[in-house]
Amino acid sequence: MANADCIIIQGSNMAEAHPVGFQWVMEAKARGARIIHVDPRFTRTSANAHKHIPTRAGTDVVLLGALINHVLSNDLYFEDYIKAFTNASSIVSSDFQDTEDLEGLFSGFDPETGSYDTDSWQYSASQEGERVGDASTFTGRDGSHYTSGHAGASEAFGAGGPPLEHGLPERDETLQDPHTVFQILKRHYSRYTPEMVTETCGISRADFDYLADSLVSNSGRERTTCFAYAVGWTQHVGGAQFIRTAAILQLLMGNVGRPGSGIMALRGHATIQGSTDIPTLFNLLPGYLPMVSVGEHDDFAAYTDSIGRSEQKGYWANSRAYAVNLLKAWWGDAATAENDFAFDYLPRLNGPAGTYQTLMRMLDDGVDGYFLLGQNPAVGSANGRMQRLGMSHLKWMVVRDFSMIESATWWKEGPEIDSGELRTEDIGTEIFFLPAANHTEKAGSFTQTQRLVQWREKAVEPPGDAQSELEFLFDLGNRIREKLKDSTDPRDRPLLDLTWDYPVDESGEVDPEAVIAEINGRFESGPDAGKPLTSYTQMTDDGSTSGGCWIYTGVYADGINQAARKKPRTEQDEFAHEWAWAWPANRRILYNRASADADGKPWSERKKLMWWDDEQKCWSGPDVPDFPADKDPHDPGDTDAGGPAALAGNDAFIMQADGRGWLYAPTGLVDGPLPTHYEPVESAIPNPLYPQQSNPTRVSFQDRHNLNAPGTSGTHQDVYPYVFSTYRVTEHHTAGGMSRWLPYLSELQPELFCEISPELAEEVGIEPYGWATVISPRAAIEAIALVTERMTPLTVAGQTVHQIGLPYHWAQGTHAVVDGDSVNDLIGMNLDANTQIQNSKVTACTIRPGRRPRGKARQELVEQLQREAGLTLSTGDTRVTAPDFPEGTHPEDIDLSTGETIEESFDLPAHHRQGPQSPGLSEDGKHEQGGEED
Amino acid sequence: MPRFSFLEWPVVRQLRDGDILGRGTAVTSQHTRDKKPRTVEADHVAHSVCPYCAVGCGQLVYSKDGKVTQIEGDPDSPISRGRLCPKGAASEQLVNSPRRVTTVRYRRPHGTEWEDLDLETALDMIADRFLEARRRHWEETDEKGRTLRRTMGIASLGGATIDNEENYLAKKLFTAAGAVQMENQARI
Amino acid sequence: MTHSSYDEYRQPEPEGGRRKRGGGGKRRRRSPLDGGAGGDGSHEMAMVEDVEFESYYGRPVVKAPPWETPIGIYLFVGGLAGASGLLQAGAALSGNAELRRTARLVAIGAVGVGTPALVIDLGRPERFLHMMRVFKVSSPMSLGTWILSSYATGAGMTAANEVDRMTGERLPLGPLRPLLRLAEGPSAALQGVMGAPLAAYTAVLLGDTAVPTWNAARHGLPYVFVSSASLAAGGMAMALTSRRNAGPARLLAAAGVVGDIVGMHYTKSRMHPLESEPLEEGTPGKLLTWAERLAVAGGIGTLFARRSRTIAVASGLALAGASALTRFGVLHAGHESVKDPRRVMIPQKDRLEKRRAAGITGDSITTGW
Amino acid sequence: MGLLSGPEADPAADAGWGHDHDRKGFFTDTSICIGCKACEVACKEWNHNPQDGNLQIMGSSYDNTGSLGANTWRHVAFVEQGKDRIEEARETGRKLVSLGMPSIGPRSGASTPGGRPGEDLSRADTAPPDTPEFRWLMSSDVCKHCTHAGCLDVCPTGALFRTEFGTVVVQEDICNGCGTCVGGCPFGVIERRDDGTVAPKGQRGRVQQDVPNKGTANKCTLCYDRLVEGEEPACAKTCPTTSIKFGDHDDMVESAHERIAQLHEQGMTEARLYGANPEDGVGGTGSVFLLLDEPEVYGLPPDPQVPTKDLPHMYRTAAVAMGGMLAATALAFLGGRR
Repeated sequence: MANADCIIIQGSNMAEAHPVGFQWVMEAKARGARIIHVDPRFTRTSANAHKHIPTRAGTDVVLLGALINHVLSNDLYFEDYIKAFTNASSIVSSDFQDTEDLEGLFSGFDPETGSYDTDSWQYSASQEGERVGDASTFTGRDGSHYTSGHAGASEAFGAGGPPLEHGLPERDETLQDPHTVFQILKRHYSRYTPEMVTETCGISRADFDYLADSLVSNSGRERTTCFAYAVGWTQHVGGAQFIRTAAILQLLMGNVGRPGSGIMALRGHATIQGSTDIPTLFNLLPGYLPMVSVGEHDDFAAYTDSIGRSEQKGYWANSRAYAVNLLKAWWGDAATAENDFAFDYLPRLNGPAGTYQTLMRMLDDGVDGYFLLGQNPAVGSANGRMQRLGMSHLKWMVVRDFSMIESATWWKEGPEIDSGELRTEDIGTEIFFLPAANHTEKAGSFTQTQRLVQWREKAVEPPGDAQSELEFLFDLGNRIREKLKDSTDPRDRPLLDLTWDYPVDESGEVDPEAVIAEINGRFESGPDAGKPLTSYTQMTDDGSTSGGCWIYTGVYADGINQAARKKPRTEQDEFAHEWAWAWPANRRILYNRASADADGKPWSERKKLMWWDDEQKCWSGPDVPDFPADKDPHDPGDTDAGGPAALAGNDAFIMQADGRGWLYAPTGLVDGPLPTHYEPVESAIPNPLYPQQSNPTRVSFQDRHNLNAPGTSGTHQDVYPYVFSTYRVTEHHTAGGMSRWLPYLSELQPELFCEISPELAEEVGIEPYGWATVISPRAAIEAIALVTERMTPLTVAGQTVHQIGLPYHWAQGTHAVVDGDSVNDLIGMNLDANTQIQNSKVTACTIRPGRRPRGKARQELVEQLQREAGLTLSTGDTRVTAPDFPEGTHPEDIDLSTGETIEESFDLPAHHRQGPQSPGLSEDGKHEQGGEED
Repeated sequence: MPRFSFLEWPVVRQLRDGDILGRGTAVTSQHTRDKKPRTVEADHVAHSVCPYCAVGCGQLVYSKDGKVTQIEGDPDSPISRGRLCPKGAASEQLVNSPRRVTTVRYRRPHGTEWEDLDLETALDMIADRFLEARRRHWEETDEKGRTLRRTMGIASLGGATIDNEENYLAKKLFTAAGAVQMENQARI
Repeated sequence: MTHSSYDEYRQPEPEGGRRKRGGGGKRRRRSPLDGGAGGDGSHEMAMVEDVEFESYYGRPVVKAPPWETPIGIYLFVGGLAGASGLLQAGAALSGNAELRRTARLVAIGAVGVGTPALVIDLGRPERFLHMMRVFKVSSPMSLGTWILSSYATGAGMTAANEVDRMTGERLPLGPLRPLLRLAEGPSAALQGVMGAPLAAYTAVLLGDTAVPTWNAARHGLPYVFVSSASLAAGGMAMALTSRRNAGPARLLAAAGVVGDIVGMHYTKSRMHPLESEPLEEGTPGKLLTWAERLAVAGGIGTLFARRSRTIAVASGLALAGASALTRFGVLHAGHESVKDPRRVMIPQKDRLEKRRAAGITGDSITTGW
Repeated sequence: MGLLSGPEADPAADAGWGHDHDRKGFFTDTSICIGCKACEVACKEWNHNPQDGNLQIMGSSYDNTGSLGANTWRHVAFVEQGKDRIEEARETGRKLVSLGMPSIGPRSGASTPGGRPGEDLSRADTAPPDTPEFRWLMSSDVCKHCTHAGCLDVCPTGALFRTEFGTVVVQEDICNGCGTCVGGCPFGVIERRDDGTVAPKGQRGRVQQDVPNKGTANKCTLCYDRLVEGEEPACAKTCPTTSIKFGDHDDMVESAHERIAQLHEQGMTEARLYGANPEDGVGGTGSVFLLLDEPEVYGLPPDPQVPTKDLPHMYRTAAVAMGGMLAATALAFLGGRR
């Protein structure tokens, strides 16, 4: 990042959330780079940027789309780059219909299921019946050279998306064919004008021009621009598409795979990257292999073909090897070629099983036990109230943490105890609080946001009963296996056959190095049997090698823990290849082939990174080439061979089935091949671009505790006239479990506050640093008001939009040094269909001066407003507003406006989940509604 | 307090040491002269990584007699160059916080207070409950008769400060047990 | 600012409002009447002219030493002791045994009260002896310590002699009695020599701080303090001595009253209005007003004290009270002056501007280069 | 030797340390401070200073520790300003530049100031960056480690001393908490640590920290106990953006001059240095700051003078007063004989 000439930070408050990472921005600034911060709030990031551009939360696609339109219509894109490395010239099926044609929807939408059939989005194949798809873990969804994508995509495509058949799309190198990606892109974004930006985002023409000029003048051969984003983009319905928009823009400007370029995902947790690489996510297996889905993956071949067919280009062609190695690592000798390497041991999904779906199941008493491993959902998850209510339905739960977090104490001192909704004596949940070892008390690896796997040495022994998760899980596995050892039930075979014989030290503790060695993989047979693999290219699909996570292969190369390398930075170059280990293959900049032109020459001396050395016949440069090291830039690729051999010399995007950076994503996304602006669910602003108001594929949950504000529907928009965003501040960490217990952090930000503009304060009569109560359709909280010019009211579509800022670190309890109301109680559960990540950045609310009511009156206030607004279970849950589409079926409605008591008016099933949910794929490739039925 | 020695009396040293105004050398105490950073006194220094955000700043963890005495940035790290944010800088308190709970706590169903519980017993109870929940909510097939072989009785939600190795074991164990409802912070 | 009926759930508010409010931005103060609206609102603000003013949320810029009531007492009794030291020396030289005895007993009483007061006010009283580690000419407190301890030594010896004599040599001194008598002369001299420094050093102690009112008073405060000491010692001696022998005490007290009043006016005249204001307003202002009234009353009393013991006692006590009030007034005025950053910022800006206007531009802490 | 004010090349030597030590100091460049407060935390963590305040929002933007004091030795100020004030800051900065270097000039120490005397900023005037509508200033304050340290000179126990690094440090085993130093500091830095400063929230009796060194004066030591082993202070080490720089005082002053010249070239005339002038009222500070507005805005005094600067004068005044007192006494006895 320090090499960038312009850094656009959007959807991130980098200086506050990642202060140490921000040093590189400041360094770039000191070197003369221009820093621009686009954000609803003026934050500490804005304070250090050259310019802060206030915007309306949730409208990023409009702004970025307008930049795309700007560079396309003024021929300001990097032509040589896009011709060489992107799919601009690829021709898309003539069946494809754009939002231009369908009032904001793409072709293939099924209003019954609320999902798309993506058939018409495909490339037009050179031969009938062949389609080319994305196989990328790394760029399919966001095009970033840093990020590996967020946890997610629809559960059906772990790796990045079907289908992955062999073949090359038709191309028109002149980019003139109306069905080329380039022309589609031009048409799609033609609506996204600077005027539309003013109208939608509230950004002035002058600010837009400044941004556009900064980007354009800092892109090209000599210069690069870098984007940085964080949860300001992901935590939206449509968040994945926000990132895609930036990816398209960056590809058009040639800002991918080059020094100081790209889109930097700023992730919020020590190893959140690692926990998607080696996921504890319902839809993924290690290495971005998908979990098995019933119907779609009925046998092993179907499973691996859905990830990557052996005939296709690039590294996903070897998906079978990756899967075999994983199965072999888990089930050892029980995994044989005969039993498809124990493929049947894997459980099957038939719909999403994410944390919010699990919550709904909890409320139905469908879940008995819940493990919380260092997580505080009572505070950190959307609709914290429902989380706590859900936990009260459990039979038991295990909370592993350092201190008495609110998810462990909700039964005793949660807000619902205060209000009388729950009575401690009535709650049957059995709770085990197990003290956890912290990062100094165990060895292990974290994977940071740039995919660097860093090993931590153990400093001291954990105190008292504290254990590492490794210890706990190993012990739990041992106990379970011991208790089942005489079982003959076939369902217990996967547990009993599991490779679980990790070496332990004298005190019985398992050696984490043994686990990372298993993740790395080894030769199972042959002359090198037992030796660690050095690269995933050594993985075979015949069971002679094993490896728990193929992308991590190499981390234990030569039997040395490469992640533990700590060669000082002063003794190596800026890439510091001998500091820890980055997956894949210790590569520091992904797609760095694109740092050289089609002929393999650097685009410019200034932005030189990797180049083709014609004498040595190899790629050379300071980084590890992200390309077959000896593939000549002019190599046409052996398309019959499949896999890496099929890559042409300029197929820089080696994980894509066509080797190209995707301006247009024919697969991999469930809500459209091109990012499109939809208004946030509760937005009161009519979508200025299309009749289709909101993302039609969003995942929602209809429940009396999860009502939506009316948004543009209904007649009582004035009940929740404002919107708020949640965020974090430097001084705290997420739900506070690791910061509210520390005096040195607590004193720095001791109380929950809300940030409001002087205009809003005036409007509702709130005094600076006085109390304010924020009420959403879900809950009411109180906060100290910081009345500040850092918040700017925007004029959008003739309306004044007031945005409120609310950090979410506080919660009610008596154990932390500081407490406060939990902001996430306000947020409804509306998820991005691609990632299942909830929206937390745009929520409707109202704000009043003074403190909130206590006890029962608190929820009564919430319900009073619900009635005033006339909310029903389906309010704001209308999927299709484009007039050409028939409405989907409506769930049963209830009338809250009658003023009945809450018990009476909610004399209904506690929740109602008939609404469309994230689609799963059935065998015929059609999307169908997700599995859970009420 | 050390025994009084006339020659070491600062008033005398003021006259003796060329620090007539008593500003420097004349007035130092033995305690001051013996000052050493506690990093020097540590008997072990571990190379670690900050547990907060995903920047992955290097930390040096100093400990003495099995207790962490100081945590500061690792200047060797190419990522952080020895710098830490306030959270990273406060992480010594995370380790030694007086509010930290280090024993097992148990709340029985309908109980109103926490109780103590032996770790061994707790782990065994959890294993029993795990198997019971797994059994109760086992789904062998879906409504169309297609194999699911999974349980919906157990769910897990992990933070993102769980090591890769730990996540790996968790995924391995839960998947083998058929427990598919596994999520972590990455989605939150 | 109660907005909702639930505001009662607010945590108890500390004195002066829960939140120290006040903008970081520009403030204009227009009249003395809007005092209390700014700063932390915890005290009256009195006013100078309409002045533009920047500060950091109205927070104090400098801090006052944590000197509370014991130090106020010490300032008073220290002065009392100091001037009594002079009185006893004069009385000894002039052979006024009664006045000598009174002065010595007052002195030892004052030292006996003052020294513990000093110790009590320390953050770590057990380390009182650390005061004797060094001898620092740059530190009025250090010098004061040595002055006080020398003085106390002398006062102890002279008082012991007096007590011994008053008790008819019944103290069990044995062979030490001749030594005690031998030391009486030098001790009286020491007490006399240290008397004036003891009375004066506290003025330097206060002046040698960054506390605006004290620091600005440095040009005149020593005069006030020695005068206040004189009137107190004179007054006490006058009250406790027979009219016949109290002549010098009355004169000293009268001189003290004149010096005190003139000195205070002179002191204020050298101060920036914002710096002298705390001496005139608020609680310290009241204390000082009453100090002046008592001093005047006591001073007038001295003129008639020769005639009536009652008047002597009354005016003596009035003078002692005046001195005590003066000390507390000055002490608290200093504390008051740090609360409002204007008293620091504006006089400093003014003097900087004045120097710049005079062509001295090189000594600013803020530089554009 | 033995000066109470004015330029002073080597304060350590003046305190008996000889000349073979380099004076150490900070240069805090507030133009690159991101307000993360890592310095506050790293400082407290290293020095085991207790938590401050009553755990309530103080009403000063994001600043909830208020000011420097016994427990907070690094303090980050947050100031929100609108356009008018920004323009005013630019204007006052421009005036400062036009004052130029002092005619008497620093005789020693500050080596090569980056700015040019009486620099004509008419050029900068024409091309300043567009005045933004709003700005948010952040600045990490710390003990100034003055060349002429009021706290040190008034300390009666020798607890405060000048180290071999030219810094000013309290010896916690010596200080008896007399509090004289508190008034001696023209910047309001040093403070006595009292028991009452640690107030747990509410009546719940939450974190009760051990409070070391109760009753003694406390302030930044410039991490004396780290410097003795050649380590840098905790705050400077942790600062993510190098807003806090640590090094030889001469180098710090020089880089401050270079930085200010650089900013002025970019048209940022609001930038100015604080404490880099050895002719100022404290002989220049060991901790030099680059500010973007007048010092008052950050809670810094505009013209601090070390009180001991006037001490000789005060002693003279006192001597006169004592003389008067003696004379009055003498006259009283002479007159009293009547």
